[in-house]
Amino acid sequence: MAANPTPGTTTAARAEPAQLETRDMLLNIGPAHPAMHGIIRIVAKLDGEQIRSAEVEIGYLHRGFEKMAEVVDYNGVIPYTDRLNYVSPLINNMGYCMAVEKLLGITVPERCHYVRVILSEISRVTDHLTCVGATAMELGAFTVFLYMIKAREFLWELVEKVTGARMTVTYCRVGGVKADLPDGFQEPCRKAFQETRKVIAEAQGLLQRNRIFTDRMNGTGVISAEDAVSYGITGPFLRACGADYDVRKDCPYAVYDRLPFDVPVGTRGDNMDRFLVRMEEMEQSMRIVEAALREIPPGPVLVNPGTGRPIPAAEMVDLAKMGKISAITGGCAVACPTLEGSGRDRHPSIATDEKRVFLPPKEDGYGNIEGLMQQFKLVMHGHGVRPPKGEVYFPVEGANGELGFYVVSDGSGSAYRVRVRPPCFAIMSALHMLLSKDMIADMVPTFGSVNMIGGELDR
Amino acid sequence: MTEYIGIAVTFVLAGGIAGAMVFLSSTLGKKHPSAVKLAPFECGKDPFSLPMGRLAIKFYLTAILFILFDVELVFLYPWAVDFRNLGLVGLTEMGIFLGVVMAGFVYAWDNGALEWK
Amino acid sequence: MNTSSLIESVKVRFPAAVSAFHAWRGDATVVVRREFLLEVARHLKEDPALKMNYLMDLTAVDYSTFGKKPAPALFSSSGVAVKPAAQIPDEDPWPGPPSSSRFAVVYHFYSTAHKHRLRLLVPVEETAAQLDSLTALWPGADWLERETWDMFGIAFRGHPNLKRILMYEGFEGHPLRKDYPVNRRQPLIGPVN
Amino acid sequence: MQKEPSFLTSRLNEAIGWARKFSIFQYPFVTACCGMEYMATACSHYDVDRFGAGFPRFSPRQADVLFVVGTISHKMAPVLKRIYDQMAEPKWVVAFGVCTCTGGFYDNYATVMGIDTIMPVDVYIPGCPPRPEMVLDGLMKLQDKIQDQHATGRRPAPEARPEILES
Repeated sequence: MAANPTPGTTTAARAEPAQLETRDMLLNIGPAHPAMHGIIRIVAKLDGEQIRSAEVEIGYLHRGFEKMAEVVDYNGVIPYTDRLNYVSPLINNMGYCMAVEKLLGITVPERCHYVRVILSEISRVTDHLTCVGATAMELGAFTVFLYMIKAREFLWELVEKVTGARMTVTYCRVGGVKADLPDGFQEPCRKAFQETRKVIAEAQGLLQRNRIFTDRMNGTGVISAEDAVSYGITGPFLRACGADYDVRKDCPYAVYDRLPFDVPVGTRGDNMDRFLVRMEEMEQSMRIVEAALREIPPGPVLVNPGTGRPIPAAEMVDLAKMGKISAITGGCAVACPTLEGSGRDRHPSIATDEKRVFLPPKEDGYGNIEGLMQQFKLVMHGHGVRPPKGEVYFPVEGANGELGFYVVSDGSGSAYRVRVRPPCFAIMSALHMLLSKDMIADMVPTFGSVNMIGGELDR
Repeated sequence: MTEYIGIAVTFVLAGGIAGAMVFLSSTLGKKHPSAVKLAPFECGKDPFSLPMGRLAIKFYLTAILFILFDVELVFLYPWAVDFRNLGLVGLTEMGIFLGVVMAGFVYAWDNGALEWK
Repeated sequence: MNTSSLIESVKVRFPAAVSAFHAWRGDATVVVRREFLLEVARHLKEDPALKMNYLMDLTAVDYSTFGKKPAPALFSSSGVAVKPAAQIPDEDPWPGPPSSSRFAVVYHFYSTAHKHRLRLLVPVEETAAQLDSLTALWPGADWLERETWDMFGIAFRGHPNLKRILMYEGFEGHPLRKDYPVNRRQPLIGPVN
Repeated sequence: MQKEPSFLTSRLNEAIGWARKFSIFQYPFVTACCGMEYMATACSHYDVDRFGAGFPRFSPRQADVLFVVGTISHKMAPVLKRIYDQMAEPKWVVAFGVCTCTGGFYDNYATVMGIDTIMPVDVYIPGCPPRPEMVLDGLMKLQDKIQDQHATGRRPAPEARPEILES
């Protein structure tokens, strides 16, 4: 490589001077690097400023999700799925739960589909906000990052109103969701979207005609649609190259076929197109949520609220323990409304009626023996949800692309094998191609627009 | 003679502040050198090779261009201090000087010295 | 093409290769013998009727302890054994693991043109855990195969650089095998203080 | 025996502690989901800059406090140890999130069960992820620790770890 110029060439002929060979520098853009989101190591062979070739090393956040999924029971895996793509956790929840429901062969009620779609789309908006914000920050636009995280706070408050947690929500259950939307959910949702749209407009204004941003994003990290498909790339990254594959449109699940939305598709397949596709997708996701909120079937269906005089549930249990059966006969348990799973009237609209899969409403669980047995059978170790033997693959449109769950069951209480098809794994395998022949400074916008999430990539 | 006092004061002040900072940081934050701490920081991994050996000529070219236009600025300062007294003569002289340097800049730009390729 | 005609077209084209097939829960699945993998994959990619331009996912399943896990009886400590509730009855039961061999490598294909999916199961013995690599047909298979090698120890002939991708170099064993205990740690840095 | 802290040195220690306390340069060693909560804490809504700790420095040379945010796997442990060693004294370590305190619910072959097995930790912030208010509380506890730390870097003895009751 380092060909020394032949010594003794005294008079350099007027012809092209002998090209002095420079040795390529191996630079380690390692795991502890701000632009590498902390857990990717790129060994770049540099010719001055240009990356000649890049080798990507991952696995720094491998936490053994698939091994833990074989240890805990079906509903116990859900907290682990939150932490796969922790920027849009609800989509992972829904994906896993729908896969297990397909394995069980049960369907959830109409309203539950709508609730899942609403929360998935809100989660998708928070993902795109974080991705675009982080990319802009790494290119120097720190203000846009602050605005986008502010907008994400509004949406996280919305998610917290429904699920109780901001990010690690564990909201979905096999066969339904933990709790219904709070009453009057439209109003805070409308306000949050109004704020978010304002922030997106500001960011658009700040970035769209910003010379530095456009110069660094245009023409860098280019990939053609064929290469993208051959690497298995899906999601906004693929749609920026021109191929319009979206799982919500091509293999619709839940109620996506009834909701109006468009799929933005780019043309050049460079970083700017990915930025524009993500900005447009945020608008489409909010449009889906608003349409879903208009069409959602009514929540509380008045089921026979149990005859007899209401007794607070805890008191009923204490009386039963003390053997005062006479005091509780003819009474019906009333659970406190904020207790998870309470609200017998809302229960049939958000959970499947299959007794062996979903917990009974707390009133039944405390109130009568059937509910108590059903709850007991589902909670005891090794029992819980016991799907039939089988294998199933269920694809969902994650924030970075097709997020598939392949679940194999051997009929026991815990899954035999849970495999996650991580969308950003395919994009990262094409990263070495995206980076080569670009400048070292172009690696930052390219890696930012890949939107690599460690939990999902290394599982 | 008196106008040089100003310069002396600035030197003393500058030297004092710089010295104080160095002294304070060395006394308050004691140095505890260790092998790992002295190794170059390359994102938590061992660096492959310290960048000896020949580097691309582009770096050198860019550095030279920067120095050229930086030094040119130095000549503007004395003119800028009292350009009113120098009047038209000073303006034309500085115009010629800047014109020559700009010609050099245009030549460099045209020859692609600023692009990286 | 719906699932049955999909399976039919593959079966007709490769009668010797296909050892079993099923369409449980609507997922078209074909079990192919190890030697025919490359041919079938090439056919899936190039045949205009199938046009599987996506290798969506590639993974493996270790069937060594399938169905052998003891179902925990209720109150086992107090001696009272109550059999857990019966499984939810299933009208067309799943035909069981692809074959008696320990591993089964699972390929998921998708065609954007025809919008259909196919799952290919390739049984692999533990002793000769080797398959042909599909990186020639789909470059995306490169990392997927490295991960399957890392997690299960199934090698892929013709793979450009088959080395660990998730675990670190000094790690012995393949963690996702059923015989690897969940918390056997091989720490690089032991406790310091 | 350490002589009785005279008026001058104790005043000096207090002044230095106060200065260090409100100018924390943090190295955010972000790996996993807690990073999202770190972003929320560092940004305008919960604003860690009010405590003087808003300036992230991505080089161990210029950082005082190492915020270890997110799960540390065995593959990442050597990198973390090297970053910690390359930081200049006086330095502090904050374990942000339960995965760094005890390994969280990833009790398997891949995860370091608590970074205090590989480096001394000053403040533990539990939570998965900890809410921004918890993070700010942890930061204030760190600031108290920095306040009453002597200029020489000697730290008050850590409180005894509660003994594990043999069940």
